[in-house]
Amino acid sequence: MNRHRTLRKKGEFQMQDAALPVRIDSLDGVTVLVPRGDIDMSRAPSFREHVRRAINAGAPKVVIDLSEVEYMDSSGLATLVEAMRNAKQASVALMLCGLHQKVLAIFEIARLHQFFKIEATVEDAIAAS
Amino acid sequence: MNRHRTLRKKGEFQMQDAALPVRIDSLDGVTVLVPRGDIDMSRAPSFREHVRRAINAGAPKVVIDLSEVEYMDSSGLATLVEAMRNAKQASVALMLCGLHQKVLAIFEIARLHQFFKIEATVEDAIAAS
Amino acid sequence: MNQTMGDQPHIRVELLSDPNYLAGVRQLIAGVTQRIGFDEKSCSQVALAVDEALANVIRHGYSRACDRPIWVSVWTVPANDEAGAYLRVVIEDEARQVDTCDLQGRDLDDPKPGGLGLHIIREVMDEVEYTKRSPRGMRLTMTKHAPRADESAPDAPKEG
Amino acid sequence: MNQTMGDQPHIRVELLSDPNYLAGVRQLIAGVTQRIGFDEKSCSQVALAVDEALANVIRHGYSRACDRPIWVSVWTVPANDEAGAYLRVVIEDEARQVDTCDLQGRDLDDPKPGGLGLHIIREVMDEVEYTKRSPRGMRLTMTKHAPRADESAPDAPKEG
Ligand SMILES: Nc1ncnc2c1ncn2[C@@H]1O[C@H](COP(=O)(O)OP(=O)(O)O)[C@@H](O)[C@H]1O
Ligand SMILES: Nc1ncnc2c1ncn2[C@@H]1O[C@H](COP(=O)(O)OP(=O)(O)O)[C@@H](O)[C@H]1O
Repeated sequence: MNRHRTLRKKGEFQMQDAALPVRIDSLDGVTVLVPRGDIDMSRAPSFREHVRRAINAGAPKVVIDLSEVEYMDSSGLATLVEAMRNAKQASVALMLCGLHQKVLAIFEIARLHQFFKIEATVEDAIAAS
Repeated sequence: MNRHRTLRKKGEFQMQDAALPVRIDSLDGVTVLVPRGDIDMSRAPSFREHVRRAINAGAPKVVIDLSEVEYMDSSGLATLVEAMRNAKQASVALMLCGLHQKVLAIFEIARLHQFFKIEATVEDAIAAS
Repeated sequence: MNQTMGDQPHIRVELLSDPNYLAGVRQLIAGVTQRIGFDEKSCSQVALAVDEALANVIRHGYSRACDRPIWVSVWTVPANDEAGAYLRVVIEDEARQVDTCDLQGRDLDDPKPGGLGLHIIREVMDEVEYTKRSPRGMRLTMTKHAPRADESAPDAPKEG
Repeated sequence: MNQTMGDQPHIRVELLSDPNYLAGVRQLIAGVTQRIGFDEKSCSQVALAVDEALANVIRHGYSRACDRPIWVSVWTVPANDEAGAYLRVVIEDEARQVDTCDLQGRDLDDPKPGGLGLHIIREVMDEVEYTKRSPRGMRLTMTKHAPRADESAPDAPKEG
Protein backbone atom coordinates (compact mmCIF):
# COMPACT_ATOMS: atom_id res chain seq x y z
CA MET A 1 0.00 0.00 0.00
CA ASN A 2 2.77 2.42 0.81
CA ARG A 3 6.09 3.07 -0.81
CA HIS A 4 7.60 3.90 2.54
CA ARG A 5 6.93 0.41 3.71
CA THR A 6 9.41 -1.18 1.34
CA LEU A 7 12.10 -2.57 3.57
CA ARG A 8 15.43 -2.91 1.82
CA LYS A 9 18.10 -2.66 4.47
CA LYS A 10 17.93 -3.72 8.07
CA GLY A 11 16.20 -1.07 10.11
CA GLU A 12 15.85 1.40 7.30
CA PHE A 13 13.39 2.21 4.60
CA GLN A 14 15.28 2.55 1.39
CA MET A 15 14.09 4.49 -1.60
CA GLN A 16 12.52 3.00 -4.62
CA ASP A 17 14.01 4.49 -7.77
CA ALA A 18 11.69 5.93 -10.36
CA ALA A 19 11.80 4.77 -13.95
CA LEU A 20 12.88 7.32 -16.53
CA PRO A 21 11.12 6.82 -19.87
CA VAL A 22 13.81 6.43 -22.56
CA ARG A 23 13.12 5.92 -26.27
CA ILE A 24 15.82 4.02 -28.13
CA ASP A 25 16.33 4.61 -31.84
CA SER A 26 18.91 3.12 -34.15
CA LEU A 27 19.93 5.37 -37.03
CA ASP A 28 22.72 4.48 -39.50
CA GLY A 29 24.15 2.01 -36.96
CA VAL A 30 24.21 4.68 -34.28
CA THR A 31 22.24 4.11 -31.08
CA VAL A 32 20.21 7.16 -30.10
CA LEU A 33 18.79 7.40 -26.57
CA VAL A 34 15.99 9.90 -26.04
CA PRO A 35 15.18 10.22 -22.31
CA ARG A 36 12.00 12.13 -21.52
CA GLY A 37 11.40 14.19 -18.38
CA ASP A 38 13.41 15.50 -15.47
CA ILE A 39 16.62 13.67 -14.59
CA ASP A 40 17.14 14.03 -10.85
CA MET A 41 18.22 11.84 -7.94
CA SER A 42 15.17 9.59 -8.19
CA ARG A 43 15.59 8.91 -11.89
CA ALA A 44 19.36 9.00 -12.37
CA PRO A 45 19.71 5.26 -11.52
CA SER A 46 17.21 4.36 -14.24
CA PHE A 47 18.97 6.69 -16.69
CA ARG A 48 22.33 5.15 -15.75
CA GLU A 49 21.07 1.67 -16.49
CA HIS A 50 19.76 2.67 -19.92
CA VAL A 51 23.05 4.36 -20.84
CA ARG A 52 25.15 1.48 -19.53
CA ARG A 53 23.22 -1.02 -21.63
CA ALA A 54 23.51 1.11 -24.77
CA ILE A 55 27.28 1.49 -24.37
CA ASN A 56 27.78 -2.23 -23.81
CA ALA A 57 25.56 -3.26 -26.72
CA GLY A 58 28.30 -2.97 -29.32
CA ALA A 59 27.35 0.02 -31.49
CA PRO A 60 30.37 2.18 -32.37
CA LYS A 61 28.52 5.37 -31.49
CA VAL A 62 25.91 6.29 -28.87
CA VAL A 63 24.06 9.62 -28.99
CA ILE A 64 22.09 10.87 -25.99
CA ASP A 65 19.46 13.26 -27.26
CA LEU A 66 18.50 15.52 -24.35
CA SER A 67 15.91 17.54 -26.25
CA GLU A 68 13.09 16.13 -24.12
CA VAL A 69 14.90 16.75 -20.84
CA GLU A 70 14.02 20.14 -19.40
CA TYR A 71 15.67 19.63 -16.05
CA MET A 72 18.81 17.85 -14.93
CA ASP A 73 20.64 18.10 -11.63
CA SER A 74 24.10 16.91 -10.59
CA SER A 75 22.85 13.31 -10.35
CA GLY A 76 22.29 13.43 -14.11
CA LEU A 77 25.69 15.03 -14.68
CA ALA A 78 27.39 12.36 -12.58
CA THR A 79 25.69 9.68 -14.65
CA LEU A 80 26.94 11.28 -17.85
CA VAL A 81 30.52 11.70 -16.59
CA GLU A 82 30.56 8.05 -15.65
CA ALA A 83 29.09 7.12 -19.04
CA MET A 84 31.82 9.10 -20.80
CA ARG A 85 34.48 7.14 -18.94
CA ASN A 86 32.83 3.81 -19.71
CA ALA A 87 32.42 4.77 -23.36
CA LYS A 88 36.11 5.65 -23.69
CA GLN A 89 37.08 2.35 -22.14
CA ALA A 90 34.76 0.46 -24.51
CA SER A 91 35.94 2.55 -27.51
CA VAL A 92 32.42 3.83 -28.07
CA ALA A 93 31.96 7.40 -29.30
CA LEU A 94 29.52 9.08 -26.88
CA MET A 95 27.83 12.30 -27.90
CA LEU A 96 25.19 14.57 -26.46
CA CYS A 97 22.74 16.74 -28.36
CA GLY A 98 19.61 18.81 -28.01
CA LEU A 99 20.52 20.46 -24.70
CA HIS A 100 18.03 22.98 -23.45
CA GLN A 101 19.46 26.32 -22.32
CA LYS A 102 18.73 25.50 -18.67
CA VAL A 103 20.44 22.13 -18.91
CA LEU A 104 23.46 23.60 -20.69
CA ALA A 105 23.72 26.18 -17.91
CA ILE A 106 24.28 23.36 -15.40
CA PHE A 107 27.01 21.83 -17.58
CA GLU A 108 28.66 25.23 -17.63
CA ILE A 109 28.54 25.73 -13.87
CA ALA A 110 30.16 22.30 -13.50
CA ARG A 111 32.66 23.20 -16.25
CA LEU A 112 31.62 20.06 -18.12
CA HIS A 113 30.54 21.64 -21.40
CA GLN A 114 34.10 21.12 -22.69
CA PHE A 115 34.40 17.59 -21.33
CA PHE A 116 31.51 16.25 -23.42
CA LYS A 117 31.08 16.18 -27.17
CA ILE A 118 27.95 18.27 -27.56
CA GLU A 119 26.15 18.87 -30.87
CA ALA A 120 23.02 20.89 -31.58
CA THR A 121 20.85 18.20 -33.20
CA VAL A 122 20.69 14.43 -33.55
CA GLU A 123 21.65 14.78 -37.22
CA ASP A 124 24.76 16.78 -36.30
CA ALA A 125 25.67 14.24 -33.65
CA ILE A 126 25.31 11.32 -36.05
CA ALA A 127 27.33 13.12 -38.74
CA ALA A 128 30.09 14.26 -36.36
CA SER A 129 33.22 12.16 -36.15
CA MET B 1 10.51 44.79 3.29
CA ASN B 2 7.77 42.24 3.65
CA ARG B 3 4.55 41.83 1.76
CA HIS B 4 2.86 40.58 4.87
CA ARG B 5 3.42 43.91 6.53
CA THR B 6 1.05 45.74 4.22
CA LEU B 7 -1.73 46.86 6.49
CA ARG B 8 -4.94 47.44 4.62
CA LYS B 9 -7.74 46.85 7.08
CA LYS B 10 -7.76 47.45 10.78
CA GLY B 11 -6.09 44.58 12.57
CA GLU B 12 -5.60 42.46 9.50
CA PHE B 13 -2.98 42.00 6.88
CA GLN B 14 -4.66 42.11 3.53
CA MET B 15 -3.31 40.57 0.40
CA GLN B 16 -1.60 42.46 -2.32
CA ASP B 17 -2.93 41.39 -5.70
CA ALA B 18 -0.49 40.29 -8.36
CA ALA B 19 -0.45 41.91 -11.76
CA LEU B 20 -1.41 39.74 -14.69
CA PRO B 21 0.50 40.67 -17.86
CA VAL B 22 -2.05 41.41 -20.61
CA ARG B 23 -1.19 42.40 -24.18
CA ILE B 24 -3.80 44.56 -25.89
CA ASP B 25 -4.14 44.47 -29.67
CA SER B 26 -6.61 46.26 -31.87
CA LEU B 27 -7.52 44.40 -35.07
CA ASP B 28 -10.19 45.62 -37.51
CA GLY B 29 -11.72 47.74 -34.75
CA VAL B 30 -11.91 44.73 -32.43
CA THR B 31 -10.09 44.89 -29.09
CA VAL B 32 -8.11 41.71 -28.44
CA LEU B 33 -6.84 41.00 -24.92
CA VAL B 34 -4.07 38.44 -24.58
CA PRO B 35 -3.42 37.63 -20.91
CA ARG B 36 -0.29 35.62 -20.23
CA GLY B 37 0.18 33.17 -17.36
CA ASP B 38 -1.97 31.49 -14.75
CA ILE B 39 -5.21 33.19 -13.78
CA ASP B 40 -5.91 32.35 -10.16
CA MET B 41 -7.13 34.13 -7.04
CA SER B 42 -4.07 36.38 -6.85
CA ARG B 43 -4.32 37.55 -10.43
CA ALA B 44 -8.07 37.55 -11.08
CA PRO B 45 -8.46 41.14 -9.76
CA SER B 46 -5.84 42.39 -12.23
CA PHE B 47 -7.49 40.40 -15.05
CA ARG B 48 -10.90 41.82 -14.06
CA GLU B 49 -9.59 45.36 -14.27
CA HIS B 50 -8.14 44.81 -17.76
CA VAL B 51 -11.38 43.27 -19.03
CA ARG B 52 -13.52 45.98 -17.45
CA ARG B 53 -11.50 48.71 -19.10
CA ALA B 54 -11.65 47.01 -22.51
CA ILE B 55 -15.43 46.60 -22.33
CA ASN B 56 -15.94 50.22 -21.31
CA ALA B 57 -13.59 51.62 -23.96
CA GLY B 58 -16.24 51.68 -26.69
CA ALA B 59 -15.17 48.99 -29.19
CA PRO B 60 -18.16 47.00 -30.48
CA LYS B 61 -16.34 43.69 -29.95
CA VAL B 62 -13.85 42.43 -27.36
CA VAL B 63 -12.01 39.14 -27.84
CA ILE B 64 -10.16 37.50 -24.95
CA ASP B 65 -7.47 35.29 -26.41
CA LEU B 66 -6.65 32.65 -23.78
CA SER B 67 -3.97 30.88 -25.81
CA GLU B 68 -1.25 31.99 -23.37
CA VAL B 69 -3.22 30.95 -20.29
CA GLU B 70 -2.40 27.40 -19.28
CA TYR B 71 -4.18 27.47 -15.97
CA MET B 72 -7.37 29.08 -14.77
CA ASP B 73 -9.37 28.42 -11.63
CA SER B 74 -12.87 29.46 -10.59
CA SER B 75 -11.63 33.01 -9.83
CA GLY B 76 -10.90 33.38 -13.53
CA LEU B 77 -14.27 31.88 -14.46
CA ALA B 78 -16.07 34.27 -12.10
CA THR B 79 -14.28 37.18 -13.72
CA LEU B 80 -15.38 36.02 -17.16
CA VAL B 81 -19.01 35.45 -16.13
CA GLU B 82 -19.11 38.97 -14.72
CA ALA B 83 -17.48 40.32 -17.89
CA MET B 84 -20.11 38.60 -20.02
CA ARG B 85 -22.88 40.32 -18.04
CA ASN B 86 -21.19 43.71 -18.29
CA ALA B 87 -20.60 43.23 -21.99
CA LYS B 88 -24.27 42.42 -22.61
CA GLN B 89 -25.32 45.50 -20.68
CA ALA B 90 -22.91 47.67 -22.68
CA SER B 91 -23.96 45.99 -25.97
CA VAL B 92 -20.41 44.79 -26.54
CA ALA B 93 -19.87 41.41 -28.21
CA LEU B 94 -17.55 39.44 -25.95
CA MET B 95 -15.81 36.35 -27.30
CA LEU B 96 -13.23 33.90 -26.03
CA CYS B 97 -10.70 32.00 -28.11
CA GLY B 98 -7.58 29.88 -27.90
CA LEU B 99 -8.65 27.83 -24.88
CA HIS B 100 -6.19 25.15 -23.82
CA GLN B 101 -7.66 21.70 -23.24
CA LYS B 102 -7.11 22.01 -19.48
CA VAL B 103 -8.81 25.39 -19.34
CA LEU B 104 -11.73 24.19 -21.44
CA ALA B 105 -12.12 21.26 -19.04
CA ILE B 106 -12.80 23.73 -16.21
CA PHE B 107 -15.43 25.53 -18.28
CA GLU B 108 -17.07 22.16 -18.86
CA ILE B 109 -17.12 21.19 -15.19
CA ALA B 110 -18.77 24.54 -14.45
CA ARG B 111 -21.14 24.03 -17.42
CA LEU B 112 -20.04 27.38 -18.81
CA HIS B 113 -18.78 26.24 -22.21
CA GLN B 114 -22.26 26.93 -23.59
CA PHE B 115 -22.65 30.24 -21.78
CA PHE B 116 -19.69 31.86 -23.53
CA LYS B 117 -19.08 32.39 -27.22
CA ILE B 118 -15.93 30.37 -27.76
CA GLU B 119 -13.99 30.23 -31.02
CA ALA B 120 -10.82 28.32 -31.86
CA THR B 121 -8.59 31.18 -33.02
CA VAL B 122 -8.41 34.97 -32.85
CA GLU B 123 -9.20 35.10 -36.56
CA ASP B 124 -12.34 33.02 -36.06
CA ALA B 125 -13.38 35.20 -33.13
CA ILE B 126 -12.91 38.40 -35.12
CA ALA B 127 -14.81 36.99 -38.10
CA ALA B 128 -17.67 35.54 -36.03
CA SER B 129 -20.81 37.58 -35.67
CA MET C 1 8.48 2.18 11.36
CA ASN C 2 5.37 0.53 10.03
CA GLN C 3 3.94 3.53 8.32
CA THR C 4 0.36 3.48 7.22
CA MET C 5 -1.89 6.09 5.69
CA GLY C 6 -3.06 7.02 9.18
CA ASP C 7 0.31 8.20 10.39
CA GLN C 8 2.37 11.30 9.84
CA PRO C 9 1.90 12.89 6.41
CA HIS C 10 4.54 12.23 3.76
CA ILE C 11 4.61 15.91 2.94
CA ARG C 12 3.16 18.67 5.07
CA VAL C 13 3.12 22.30 4.02
CA GLU C 14 2.35 25.15 6.38
CA LEU C 15 1.77 28.36 4.51
CA LEU C 16 0.49 31.83 5.18
CA SER C 17 -2.90 32.54 3.65
CA ASP C 18 -1.45 34.64 0.83
CA PRO C 19 -2.98 33.98 -2.62
CA ASN C 20 0.45 34.58 -4.13
CA TYR C 21 1.53 31.21 -2.70
CA LEU C 22 -1.22 29.20 -4.38
CA ALA C 23 0.79 28.77 -7.59
CA GLY C 24 3.67 27.22 -5.66
CA VAL C 25 1.44 24.83 -3.72
CA ARG C 26 -0.42 23.60 -6.78
CA GLN C 27 2.88 23.07 -8.59
CA LEU C 28 4.04 21.02 -5.61
CA ILE C 29 0.89 18.91 -5.84
CA ALA C 30 1.25 18.52 -9.61
CA GLY C 31 4.90 17.48 -9.26
CA VAL C 32 4.16 14.93 -6.56
CA THR C 33 1.18 13.34 -8.31
CA GLN C 34 3.10 13.19 -11.58
CA ARG C 35 5.89 11.27 -9.89
CA ILE C 36 3.63 8.70 -8.25
CA GLY C 37 2.13 7.85 -11.62
CA PHE C 38 -0.97 10.01 -12.09
CA ASP C 39 -1.61 10.85 -15.75
CA GLU C 40 -1.39 14.45 -16.87
CA LYS C 41 -5.11 15.09 -16.63
CA SER C 42 -5.39 13.72 -13.10
CA CYS C 43 -2.37 15.77 -11.98
CA SER C 44 -4.03 18.95 -13.21
CA GLN C 45 -7.31 18.03 -11.58
CA VAL C 46 -5.79 17.44 -8.17
CA ALA C 47 -3.78 20.67 -8.42
CA LEU C 48 -6.96 22.53 -9.32
CA ALA C 49 -8.91 21.05 -6.40
CA VAL C 50 -6.18 22.03 -3.95
CA ASP C 51 -6.03 25.54 -5.41
CA GLU C 52 -9.82 25.96 -5.12
CA ALA C 53 -9.84 24.66 -1.57
CA LEU C 54 -7.03 27.00 -0.49
CA ALA C 55 -8.67 29.96 -2.22
CA ASN C 56 -11.88 29.20 -0.29
CA VAL C 57 -10.03 29.11 3.02
CA ILE C 58 -8.44 32.48 2.28
CA ARG C 59 -11.61 34.05 0.85
CA HIS C 60 -14.29 32.68 3.20
CA GLY C 61 -12.46 31.30 6.21
CA TYR C 62 -9.99 34.12 6.72
CA SER C 63 -11.89 36.96 4.94
CA ARG C 64 -8.82 37.50 2.75
CA ALA C 65 -6.38 38.11 5.58
CA CYS C 66 -3.02 36.99 4.20
CA ASP C 67 -1.10 36.22 7.39
CA ARG C 68 -3.06 33.28 8.78
CA PRO C 69 -1.89 29.67 8.77
CA ILE C 70 -3.06 26.92 6.42
CA TRP C 71 -1.77 23.34 6.53
CA VAL C 72 -1.71 21.04 3.54
CA SER C 73 -0.88 17.41 4.31
CA VAL C 74 -0.19 14.88 1.59
CA TRP C 75 -0.03 11.10 1.62
CA THR C 76 0.96 9.28 -1.55
CA VAL C 77 0.81 5.67 -2.61
CA PRO C 78 2.47 4.93 -5.93
CA ALA C 79 0.98 2.47 -8.37
CA ASN C 80 1.95 -1.17 -8.02
CA ASP C 81 1.00 -4.34 -9.89
CA GLU C 82 -2.41 -4.59 -8.29
CA ALA C 83 -3.58 -0.98 -7.99
CA GLY C 84 -3.12 2.49 -9.43
CA ALA C 85 -1.57 5.39 -7.56
CA TYR C 86 -3.52 6.96 -4.73
CA LEU C 87 -3.37 10.37 -3.11
CA ARG C 88 -4.83 11.87 0.04
CA VAL C 89 -4.71 15.59 0.74
CA VAL C 90 -5.92 17.20 3.95
CA ILE C 91 -6.29 20.97 4.19
CA GLU C 92 -6.66 22.52 7.64
CA ASP C 93 -7.17 26.04 8.91
CA GLU C 94 -7.91 27.99 12.09
CA ALA C 95 -10.71 29.93 10.50
CA ARG C 96 -14.35 30.21 11.46
CA GLN C 97 -16.28 26.97 11.39
CA VAL C 98 -19.11 26.32 8.98
CA ASP C 99 -21.74 23.61 8.85
CA THR C 100 -21.51 21.17 5.98
CA CYS C 101 -24.95 22.27 4.76
CA ASP C 102 -23.55 25.78 4.22
CA LEU C 103 -20.87 24.40 1.95
CA GLN C 104 -22.83 24.49 -1.28
CA GLY C 105 -22.02 26.08 -4.59
CA ARG C 106 -24.57 27.88 -6.70
CA ASP C 107 -27.02 26.24 -9.07
CA LEU C 108 -24.93 25.34 -12.11
CA ASP C 109 -27.78 26.22 -14.47
CA ASP C 110 -27.82 29.84 -13.30
CA PRO C 111 -24.61 31.42 -14.56
CA LYS C 112 -23.41 34.17 -12.26
CA PRO C 113 -19.99 35.04 -10.87
CA GLY C 114 -18.77 32.73 -8.08
CA GLY C 115 -20.14 29.60 -6.49
CA LEU C 116 -18.06 27.19 -8.58
CA GLY C 117 -15.16 26.16 -6.36
CA LEU C 118 -16.95 23.44 -4.41
CA HIS C 119 -18.49 22.01 -7.57
CA ILE C 120 -15.06 21.76 -9.13
CA ILE C 121 -13.54 20.12 -6.04
CA ARG C 122 -16.35 17.55 -5.81
CA GLU C 123 -16.21 16.87 -9.54
CA VAL C 124 -12.48 16.16 -9.85
CA MET C 125 -11.79 14.34 -6.56
CA ASP C 126 -13.10 10.91 -5.58
CA GLU C 127 -13.87 11.70 -1.93
CA VAL C 128 -14.41 15.13 -0.40
CA GLU C 129 -15.23 15.62 3.26
CA TYR C 130 -15.39 18.75 5.42
CA THR C 131 -15.19 18.39 9.19
CA LYS C 132 -14.75 20.79 12.08
CA ARG C 133 -11.41 20.74 13.85
CA SER C 134 -11.20 20.94 17.59
CA PRO C 135 -11.18 23.56 19.08
CA ARG C 136 -11.44 25.67 15.92
CA GLY C 137 -10.95 25.66 12.20
CA MET C 138 -12.04 23.40 9.36
CA ARG C 139 -10.51 20.27 7.89
CA LEU C 140 -11.05 19.19 4.29
CA THR C 141 -10.06 15.64 3.38
CA MET C 142 -9.83 14.79 -0.31
CA THR C 143 -8.71 11.60 -1.99
CA LYS C 144 -8.17 10.49 -5.54
CA HIS C 145 -7.22 7.25 -7.21
CA ALA C 146 -5.35 7.61 -10.49
CA PRO C 147 -7.45 6.18 -13.28
CA ARG C 148 -6.03 2.86 -14.44
CA ALA C 149 -4.42 2.77 -17.86
CA ASP C 150 -7.56 1.43 -19.55
CA GLU C 151 -9.76 4.13 -18.02
CA SER C 152 -7.58 7.13 -18.80
CA ALA C 153 -7.32 9.22 -21.93
CA PRO C 154 -5.01 7.93 -24.67
CA ASP C 155 -2.47 10.75 -24.35
CA ALA C 156 0.73 9.73 -22.57
CA PRO C 157 1.66 11.40 -19.27
CA LYS C 158 3.95 14.36 -19.80
CA GLU C 159 6.34 16.20 -17.51
CA GLY C 160 4.43 19.04 -15.75
CA MET D 1 1.58 41.02 13.70
CA ASN D 2 4.75 42.83 12.83
CA GLN D 3 6.31 40.10 10.80
CA THR D 4 9.94 40.33 9.90
CA MET D 5 12.29 37.95 8.15
CA GLY D 6 13.33 36.60 11.52
CA ASP D 7 9.92 35.25 12.44
CA GLN D 8 7.90 32.28 11.37
CA PRO D 9 8.53 31.14 7.79
CA HIS D 10 6.00 32.15 5.14
CA ILE D 11 5.98 28.59 3.83
CA ARG D 12 7.33 25.58 5.64
CA VAL D 13 7.43 22.11 4.11
CA GLU D 14 8.11 18.98 6.11
CA LEU D 15 8.79 16.04 3.84
CA LEU D 16 10.05 12.51 4.12
CA SER D 17 13.50 12.00 2.65
CA ASP D 18 12.20 10.30 -0.47
CA PRO D 19 13.86 11.40 -3.74
CA ASN D 20 10.52 11.02 -5.46
CA TYR D 21 9.36 14.16 -3.65
CA LEU D 22 12.19 16.38 -4.93
CA ALA D 23 10.32 17.22 -8.13
CA GLY D 24 7.35 18.53 -6.16
CA VAL D 25 9.47 20.62 -3.81
CA ARG D 26 11.47 22.24 -6.59
CA GLN D 27 8.26 23.02 -8.46
CA LEU D 28 6.95 24.67 -5.30
CA ILE D 29 10.09 26.78 -5.11
CA ALA D 30 9.92 27.66 -8.80
CA GLY D 31 6.26 28.66 -8.48
CA VAL D 32 6.86 30.83 -5.43
CA THR D 33 9.92 32.62 -6.82
CA GLN D 34 8.16 33.22 -10.12
CA ARG D 35 5.28 34.92 -8.33
CA ILE D 36 7.46 37.23 -6.26
CA GLY D 37 9.11 38.50 -9.42
CA PHE D 38 12.24 36.43 -10.02
CA ASP D 39 13.05 36.09 -13.71
CA GLU D 40 12.89 32.68 -15.33
CA LYS D 41 16.60 31.97 -15.00
CA SER D 42 16.70 32.87 -11.31
CA CYS D 43 13.62 30.71 -10.61
CA SER D 44 15.35 27.70 -12.19
CA GLN D 45 18.54 28.40 -10.29
CA VAL D 46 16.87 28.53 -6.91
CA ALA D 47 14.88 25.37 -7.67
CA LEU D 48 18.12 23.64 -8.67
CA ALA D 49 19.92 24.70 -5.50
CA VAL D 50 17.08 23.41 -3.32
CA ASP D 51 17.02 20.12 -5.25
CA GLU D 52 20.78 19.66 -4.84
CA ALA D 53 20.65 20.47 -1.15
CA LEU D 54 17.78 18.03 -0.52
CA ALA D 55 19.53 15.32 -2.55
CA ASN D 56 22.64 15.80 -0.39
CA VAL D 57 20.64 15.46 2.82
CA ILE D 58 19.09 12.21 1.56
CA ARG D 59 22.35 10.85 0.10
CA HIS D 60 24.91 11.89 2.71
CA GLY D 61 22.93 12.88 5.79
CA TYR D 62 20.45 10.01 5.81
CA SER D 63 22.44 7.44 3.75
CA ARG D 64 19.49 7.19 1.37
CA ALA D 65 16.91 6.23 3.98
CA CYS D 66 13.62 7.52 2.63
CA ASP D 67 11.56 7.86 5.80
CA ARG D 68 13.44 10.58 7.65
CA PRO D 69 12.25 14.17 8.05
CA ILE D 70 13.52 17.20 6.15
CA TRP D 71 12.22 20.73 6.71
CA VAL D 72 12.27 23.42 4.03
CA SER D 73 11.39 26.92 5.23
CA VAL D 74 10.84 29.79 2.85
CA TRP D 75 10.67 33.54 3.37
CA THR D 76 9.80 35.77 0.44
CA VAL D 77 10.00 39.49 -0.13
CA PRO D 78 8.48 40.68 -3.40
CA ALA D 79 10.08 43.42 -5.43
CA ASN D 80 9.10 47.00 -4.66
CA ASP D 81 10.12 50.36 -6.06
CA GLU D 82 13.45 50.39 -4.29
CA ALA D 83 14.63 46.78 -4.40
CA GLY D 84 14.23 43.55 -6.30
CA ALA D 85 12.60 40.41 -4.87
CA TYR D 86 14.42 38.46 -2.20
CA LEU D 87 14.21 34.86 -1.06
CA ARG D 88 15.53 32.97 1.92
CA VAL D 89 15.39 29.18 2.11
CA VAL D 90 16.45 27.16 5.14
CA ILE D 91 16.82 23.38 4.89
CA GLU D 92 17.04 21.40 8.11
CA ASP D 93 17.50 17.73 8.93
CA GLU D 94 18.10 15.38 11.85
CA ALA D 95 20.98 13.66 10.14
CA ARG D 96 24.57 13.24 11.22
CA GLN D 97 26.50 16.46 11.66
CA VAL D 98 29.44 17.42 9.50
CA ASP D 99 32.06 20.11 9.84
CA THR D 100 31.95 22.90 7.30
CA CYS D 101 35.45 21.98 6.12
CA ASP D 102 34.08 18.58 5.05
CA LEU D 103 31.50 20.25 2.86
CA GLN D 104 33.62 20.57 -0.25
CA GLY D 105 32.95 19.43 -3.77
CA ARG D 106 35.60 17.93 -5.99
CA ASP D 107 38.18 19.86 -8.00
CA LEU D 108 36.21 21.16 -10.99
CA ASP D 109 39.17 20.58 -13.32
CA ASP D 110 39.16 16.85 -12.63
CA PRO D 111 36.01 15.46 -14.24
CA LYS D 112 34.72 12.45 -12.35
CA PRO D 113 31.23 11.41 -11.27
CA GLY D 114 29.90 13.34 -8.27
CA GLY D 115 31.18 16.23 -6.20
CA LEU D 116 29.19 18.88 -8.06
CA GLY D 117 26.19 19.61 -5.86
CA LEU D 118 27.87 22.06 -3.48
CA HIS D 119 29.56 23.90 -6.34
CA ILE D 120 26.19 24.35 -8.01
CA ILE D 121 24.54 25.57 -4.80
CA ARG D 122 27.32 28.09 -4.10
CA GLU D 123 27.35 29.25 -7.71
CA VAL D 124 23.65 30.00 -8.09
CA MET D 125 22.79 31.37 -4.62
CA ASP D 126 24.04 34.64 -3.13
CA GLU D 127 24.65 33.38 0.39
CA VAL D 128 25.13 29.76 1.48
CA GLU D 129 25.78 28.78 5.07
CA TYR D 130 25.85 25.39 6.80
CA THR D 131 25.49 25.26 10.59
CA LYS D 132 24.93 22.49 13.11
CA ARG D 133 21.49 22.32 14.72
CA SER D 134 21.09 21.62 18.38
CA PRO D 135 21.02 18.83 19.50
CA ARG D 136 21.46 17.14 16.12
CA GLY D 137 21.14 17.62 12.40
CA MET D 138 22.34 20.27 9.97
CA ARG D 139 20.87 23.57 8.83
CA LEU D 140 21.57 25.11 5.45
CA THR D 141 20.61 28.76 4.96
CA MET D 142 20.56 30.10 1.42
CA THR D 143 19.49 33.49 0.13
CA LYS D 144 19.13 35.06 -3.26
CA HIS D 145 18.25 38.50 -4.54
CA ALA D 146 16.52 38.57 -7.91
CA PRO D 147 18.74 40.36 -10.39
CA ARG D 148 17.35 43.81 -11.16
CA ALA D 149 15.90 44.34 -14.61
CA ASP D 150 19.11 45.89 -15.98
CA GLU D 151 21.24 42.99 -14.75
CA SER D 152 19.08 40.13 -15.98
CA ALA D 153 19.00 38.43 -19.33
CA PRO D 154 16.85 40.03 -22.03
CA ASP D 155 14.32 37.18 -22.21
CA ALA D 156 11.05 37.96 -20.47
CA PRO D 157 9.97 35.88 -17.49
CA LYS D 158 7.66 33.06 -18.50
CA GLU D 159 5.19 30.98 -16.54
CA GLY D 160 6.99 27.95 -15.04
N1 LIG E 1 -13.19 27.03 3.50
C1 LIG E 1 -14.43 27.60 3.66
N2 LIG E 1 -14.74 28.19 4.81
C2 LIG E 1 -15.96 28.76 4.97
N3 LIG E 1 -16.91 28.74 4.03
C3 LIG E 1 -16.65 28.17 2.86
C4 LIG E 1 -15.39 27.56 2.61
N4 LIG E 1 -15.42 27.06 1.35
C5 LIG E 1 -16.64 27.36 0.84
N5 LIG E 1 -17.39 28.02 1.73
C6 LIG E 1 -18.80 28.47 1.56
O1 LIG E 1 -19.34 27.77 0.43
C7 LIG E 1 -19.77 28.70 -0.58
C8 LIG E 1 -19.52 28.12 -1.98
O2 LIG E 1 -18.13 28.05 -2.25
P1 LIG E 1 -17.59 27.97 -3.73
O3 LIG E 1 -18.38 26.93 -4.45
O4 LIG E 1 -16.13 27.72 -3.68
O5 LIG E 1 -17.92 29.36 -4.39
P2 LIG E 1 -17.41 30.83 -4.02
O6 LIG E 1 -16.11 30.70 -3.30
O7 LIG E 1 -17.25 31.50 -5.35
O8 LIG E 1 -18.50 31.43 -3.19
C9 LIG E 1 -19.01 29.96 -0.29
O9 LIG E 1 -19.68 31.10 -0.78
C10 LIG E 1 -18.90 29.94 1.23
O10 LIG E 1 -20.07 30.42 1.81
N1 LIG F 1 23.77 17.45 3.71
C1 LIG F 1 24.98 16.87 3.84
N2 LIG F 1 25.28 16.12 4.92
C2 LIG F 1 26.49 15.56 5.06
N3 LIG F 1 27.48 15.68 4.17
C3 LIG F 1 27.27 16.40 3.07
C4 LIG F 1 26.02 17.04 2.85
N4 LIG F 1 26.10 17.70 1.67
C5 LIG F 1 27.32 17.47 1.19
N5 LIG F 1 28.05 16.69 2.02
C6 LIG F 1 29.46 16.27 1.83
O1 LIG F 1 30.05 17.10 0.84
C7 LIG F 1 30.53 16.32 -0.26
C8 LIG F 1 30.35 17.05 -1.57
O2 LIG F 1 28.97 17.18 -1.89
P1 LIG F 1 28.50 17.47 -3.37
O3 LIG F 1 29.33 18.58 -3.92
O4 LIG F 1 27.04 17.72 -3.35
O5 LIG F 1 28.84 16.17 -4.20
P2 LIG F 1 28.34 14.66 -4.07
O6 LIG F 1 27.01 14.71 -3.36
O7 LIG F 1 28.25 14.16 -5.46
O8 LIG F 1 29.41 13.95 -3.26
C9 LIG F 1 29.77 15.03 -0.18
O9 LIG F 1 30.46 13.96 -0.77
C10 LIG F 1 29.58 14.86 1.33
O10 LIG F 1 30.72 14.28 1.90
